[in-house]
Amino acid sequence: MSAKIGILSVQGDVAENASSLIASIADLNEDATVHVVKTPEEISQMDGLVIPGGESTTIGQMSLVNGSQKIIKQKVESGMPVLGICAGMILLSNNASDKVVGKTEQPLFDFLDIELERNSFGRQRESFEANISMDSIGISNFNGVFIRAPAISSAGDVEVLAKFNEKIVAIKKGNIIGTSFHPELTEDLAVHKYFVNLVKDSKN
Amino acid sequence: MSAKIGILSVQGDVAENASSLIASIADLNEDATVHVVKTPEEISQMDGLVIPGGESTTIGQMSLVNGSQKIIKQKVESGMPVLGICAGMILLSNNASDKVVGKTEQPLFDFLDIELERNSFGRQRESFEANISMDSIGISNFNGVFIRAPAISSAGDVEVLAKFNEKIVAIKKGNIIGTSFHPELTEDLAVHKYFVNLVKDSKN
Amino acid sequence: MSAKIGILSVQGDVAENASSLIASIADLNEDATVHVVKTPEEISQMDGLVIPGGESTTIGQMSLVNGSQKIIKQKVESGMPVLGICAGMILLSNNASDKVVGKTEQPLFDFLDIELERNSFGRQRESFEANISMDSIGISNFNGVFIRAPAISSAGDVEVLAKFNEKIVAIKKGNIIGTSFHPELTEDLAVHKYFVNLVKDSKN
Amino acid sequence: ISEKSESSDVIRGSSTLKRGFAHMLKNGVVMDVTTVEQAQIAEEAGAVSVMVLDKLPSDVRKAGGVARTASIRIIEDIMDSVTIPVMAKCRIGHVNEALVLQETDVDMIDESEVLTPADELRHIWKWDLTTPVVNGARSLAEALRRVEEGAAMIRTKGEPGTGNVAEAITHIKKVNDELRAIKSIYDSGDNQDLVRMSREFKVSYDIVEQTAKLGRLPVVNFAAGGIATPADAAYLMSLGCDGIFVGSGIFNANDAPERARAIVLATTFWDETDKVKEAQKMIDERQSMLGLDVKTLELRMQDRGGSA
Amino acid sequence: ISEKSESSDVIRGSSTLKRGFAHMLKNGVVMDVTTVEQAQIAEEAGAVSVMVLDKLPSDVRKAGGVARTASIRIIEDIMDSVTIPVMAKCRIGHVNEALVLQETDVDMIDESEVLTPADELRHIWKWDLTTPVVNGARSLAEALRRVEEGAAMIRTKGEPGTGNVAEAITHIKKVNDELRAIKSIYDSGDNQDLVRMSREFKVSYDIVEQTAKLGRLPVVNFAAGGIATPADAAYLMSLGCDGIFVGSGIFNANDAPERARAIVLATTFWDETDKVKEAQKMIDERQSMLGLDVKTLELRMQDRGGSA
Amino acid sequence: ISEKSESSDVIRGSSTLKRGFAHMLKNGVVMDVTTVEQAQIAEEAGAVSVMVLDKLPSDVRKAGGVARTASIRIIEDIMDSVTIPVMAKCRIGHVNEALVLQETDVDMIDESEVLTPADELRHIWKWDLTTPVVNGARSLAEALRRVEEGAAMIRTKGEPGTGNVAEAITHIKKVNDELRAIKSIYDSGDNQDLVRMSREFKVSYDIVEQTAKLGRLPVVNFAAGGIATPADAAYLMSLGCDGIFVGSGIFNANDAPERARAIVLATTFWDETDKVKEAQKMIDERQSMLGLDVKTLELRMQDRGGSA
Repeated sequence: MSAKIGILSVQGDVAENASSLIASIADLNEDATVHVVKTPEEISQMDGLVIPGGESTTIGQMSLVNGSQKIIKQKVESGMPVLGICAGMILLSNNASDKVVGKTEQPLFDFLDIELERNSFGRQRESFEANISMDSIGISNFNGVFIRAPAISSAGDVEVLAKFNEKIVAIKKGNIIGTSFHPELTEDLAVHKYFVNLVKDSKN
Repeated sequence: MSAKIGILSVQGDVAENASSLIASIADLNEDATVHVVKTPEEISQMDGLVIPGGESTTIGQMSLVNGSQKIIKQKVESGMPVLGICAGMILLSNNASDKVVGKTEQPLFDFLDIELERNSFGRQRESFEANISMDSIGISNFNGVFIRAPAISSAGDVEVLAKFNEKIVAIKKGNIIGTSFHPELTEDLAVHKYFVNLVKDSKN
Repeated sequence: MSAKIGILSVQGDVAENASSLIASIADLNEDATVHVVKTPEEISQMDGLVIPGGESTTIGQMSLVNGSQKIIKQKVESGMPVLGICAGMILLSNNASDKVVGKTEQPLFDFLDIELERNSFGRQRESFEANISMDSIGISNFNGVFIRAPAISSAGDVEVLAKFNEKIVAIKKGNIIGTSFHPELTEDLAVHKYFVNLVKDSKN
Repeated sequence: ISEKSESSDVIRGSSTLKRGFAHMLKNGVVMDVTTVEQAQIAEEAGAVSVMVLDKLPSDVRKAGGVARTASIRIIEDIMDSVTIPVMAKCRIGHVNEALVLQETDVDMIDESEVLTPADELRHIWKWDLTTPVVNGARSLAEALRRVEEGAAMIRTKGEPGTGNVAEAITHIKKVNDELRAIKSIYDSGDNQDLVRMSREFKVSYDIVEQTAKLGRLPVVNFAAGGIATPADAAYLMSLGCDGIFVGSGIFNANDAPERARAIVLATTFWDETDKVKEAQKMIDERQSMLGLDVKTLELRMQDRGGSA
Repeated sequence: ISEKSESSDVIRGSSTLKRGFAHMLKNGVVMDVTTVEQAQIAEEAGAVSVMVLDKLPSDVRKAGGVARTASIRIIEDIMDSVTIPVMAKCRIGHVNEALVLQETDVDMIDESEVLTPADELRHIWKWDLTTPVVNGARSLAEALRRVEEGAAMIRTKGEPGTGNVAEAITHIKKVNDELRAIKSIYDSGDNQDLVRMSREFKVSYDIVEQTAKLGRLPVVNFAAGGIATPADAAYLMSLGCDGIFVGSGIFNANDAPERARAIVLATTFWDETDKVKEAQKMIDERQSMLGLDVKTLELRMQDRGGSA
Repeated sequence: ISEKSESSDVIRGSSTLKRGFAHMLKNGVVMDVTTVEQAQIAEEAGAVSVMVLDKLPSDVRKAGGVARTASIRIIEDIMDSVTIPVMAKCRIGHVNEALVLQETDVDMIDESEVLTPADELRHIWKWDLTTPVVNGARSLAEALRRVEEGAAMIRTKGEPGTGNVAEAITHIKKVNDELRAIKSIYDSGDNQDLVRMSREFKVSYDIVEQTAKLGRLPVVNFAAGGIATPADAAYLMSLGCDGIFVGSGIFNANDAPERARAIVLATTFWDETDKVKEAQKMIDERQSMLGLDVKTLELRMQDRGGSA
């Protein structure tokens, strides 16, 4: 019975994730389908969820407005694996501050008690591509795309997956993964394959 | 001596009723004529009357203005059969309230002491067609056309002819019939045939 | 191993036959493919052949020119079933004459020694549709489309499948079938189904 | 969509339901209103429905600029304060304004030339809507084009906001003449001409054939534009209109309540001239809005969308 | 009309029979002839049908004055001397000439722009005829209009009597482009645009919808006008024409029999270029008719009846 | 450029990064602001970014004279007071204003027709910039020309500062029609036509081929110009826009905060009409800015730079 993997499509770049997941499933030759979800009802039938890159403030508010925030909380507490990309990761954390603006009180999901700093690599101009490695999950020299990326300055009890310039840029806690780079903007499918398997395992 | 059946033509869809009645009489091969009536004098010579669908408020006022209200009361008290369709039924009741607007004090004929709720199926958008049955008068799965239909919430001493979703939508009290659907907008002539016979019977 | 049924596409209405055959195969849920053939090489790989309606004079000459006449003769002598429609039937016969013009000396395949008369029902104005039956092969009231149809005036040793107005309009000799009407211009697929089975049987 | 029943299904938004609704308005008066009070005045006056705008047409004419759909809130206040059906206008070709109105549960949408058009080349494809839609027409050609797109009701365009009934009379007579023309061609069985007419109208051949057979428009047809006195109303009814739209003729006059009442009476009892006279007597000529002579207008609203 | 049968009836002149006849001509060549000898030459060359005139188009062009149907006597002689179907032309809109021809028993009538038109506003209503009719078209719009009037077959107009194939190529590509346009609109399910196109074509909405669904013309479509060499024929077939009409291209050349033969070959084997080359070799360029450059024509036959 | 790392290098300003940034704005609303307060209002309303000007477009229209980039200080104040990306406009063809803005660290530069152009014949060659740039387009031709110069994002031009959405609708439909045209040509594998189209657009053959293969613009495409109500926004989203630019439609209305909020909602939930209705309800028609009818404009901003 095929697994359903969803992408939260309130705001942000949904299509790129969809094509990456479809390409991964095709590579792994798995039995899964990809769905673009926005309303609570659609979310409640997913076995896995990807929160895409975008504006975390906007995603927070809109998901609050149409009540998909509650659903996501329950599903995650009930063990659904979730992948948070950049804005996604911010939403999964429990407090966020901006390098220039200071404290922000935007609505958060606060699963990870990490302290992260938004735009920590500076603004769009300092966005960059670099190779990083996440050996603990068997991925070496992955081409990381950092766009206005946040960085985790101090992490509570989470497993650090990757660092760049002594800044934590990828973490894992249970079936929650968080990256501050954009795996959906490269040809390399490693992270998505790993996530697909994760969904498989947690399903059975 | 042929029966005269009238249609009150102050306001509303008169022509559709006329063509339905004519078609019924032709089917039953009865000896009756159909008249479009508006002034008191014309009404006073009818053996039967149909009050068509339309705006009950307008029909009430205009029939009050030209004095055809009094005539209708006498004739009905004197046993003339009458068929009230939607707006017609509202006029025959003794009190009407709107689902949103609450109590309305529009001029009524108040024959039936039923409590009915206008637009109870909602507004035009919720208008619908559905099959209903009125077994007590031998009509099964009649295609009912409900347009901004009222519904009777509680009925005094009247005979309930049909229900839809536990809402009374057709009643009979003596030679008074009331429907909240529009039999003149379908091909099926059952209700009109029944009314023609009713007029025949009450004539002799 | 699927059967290949071909349609000679030198001239005439090829597409109508193609869609009729495809529809038949789909109905019979058989394993066969349909091909449009013109050159000798293509014809030599067919298990069955349909010669469509058109101008027999033209078809004769063109198939002579590109050498597909020889191939067809061999294949038919080697037992390949063939269906000749109107012009097709004329080509399969060994002599033809016209109602007004008299004797014609056009190139023929002359398999059937029947004597047939072209345009025997008159010109286009007398073309007609009528019901015919071919009980000997289990087809009753087939809608026949006769267009400038020829008729067989006298038949040698062939099996007569159908008559209309005492004129022979359909015959069968071994795995050769000839009709002077157009089965591909109606919805009814009976004749084509029969031919598909015929091809199936002759293959194994 | 919640229903418990024995065993069969319900149908919504069929053309029977949409045209059916229009049949309920026959012989009635629909009035332009901008506030709740005006809406209640209209109801007491006996209107069968009200049309919500944020400015009356003659004020639209004065203000210039871009005119859009009315505010949703106002529409809802009015819906909560009268029992008669409520209509609203949307810009020509603006699909989403129509969807929004449909979402607001108005009983009918008017794709109207009074507002600034969003797309003059394409009218809304109305078969996709559940709520019925009414369109304006200056001739049978325009009327049939709108019906082909799914219009449930038709009205003459007239020249809104001028208080001069001349254009409306011209349009309704043009419609009647063309009806008569195709009917007579149809009866003479001359197909060559019938197909030529359908090309002149730029509509398909069938709908011309039916209309010719019916001898009237396949949908309800009201009069609108420049109606200012009961006599105007009665006259239009006698020309075969199924009802009346009154724009700025009422609430721009200074004796609005009586004028509203009078026009309703004149519409209802149009064929009883003593009552029309009584109605006529209720108004005072010096109170009626000062009109505009159409020969000298700058903005001819009736041309909008005319080429589609 | 005499028939004996068991118990059911026969149907004549249905559109199946009329269009069916056209299907029989597919992938064939139809030739213009003025005498019996020319007709027999055409038959031997492998033509699927002949068209009778009293002057070839290029001679019509030279003579000027008024051009009418051919003499009845000549048509009958040709019918008694060939086995292939025989066609004849009549003036646009001249119903009586059509009835006279139907009276004469020809297999197909060509309502043609080569003759002096009798009525440029109304084409013949062809549903009333038993004999099938073929019409010319310069665009999809014209084609669908003729089909709506009952045409059983369509051909490009090109510019007759000039021996210049450029116009024909222009017309067939225009038809294809418009076919492609409405098909893609239909696939995107955008009804607003589809109905806009049907108004541009001045035909009814349904026939545009079907044509879009089919993806091709609902009737057989040949190429005509200015075809003079086998290469012309092969090229037009590759552009999706179902067959070829050849006018003065053959019998105004000096090597008529071979030219007729070569064009038939090129039409049949259009997708085998070596055979087209062989066919091309059978003609001699210096024998072909001297053409006319369309930019400098006085009489543009293709405009006749174009506004209907 | 300071970096310590193990062993390989980092790349900046690649087109992946520039277009990537634009992808992050999809399904969002970008708002014109002139002060810090307005910027914060925009952020709370849920805008994904703000565009800094020193006068709103409709005021630019009134003032006349020469309009230049906004003051740098103001831009920085805004950058220090919101977390969402910040954009700014520069004059067409004025390279240094772009460099200055890049130096100011804005997240995106808008080479805009709202300001007085410095050079109408040459747009900035944007490949040399690290900061992404967005350009306006009225047709696919203009869009592809800007992409060829290195634009990372595209928007319709509409007619800024008029509060009339008609032009924007016209432009986006034109883009879609042309996309559809070249896609269908590409599928039919007809290279001759494809190369003809690339000449009409005045761009190279490859980029037309890719675009045709993709079936959409190779970069993100927003709607802009004259958007004033949620319904406008929702309608444009349904026409296939990736997002919305709102100019003077918000802060020239008198109920700015709610209007901002409403438009964000309508953009996010454009395909849920009940929510669009809710959004529509939050605005009051009498508060919206008084528009201008485009038929009578003097200064048509959309023509600037149009010939390049």
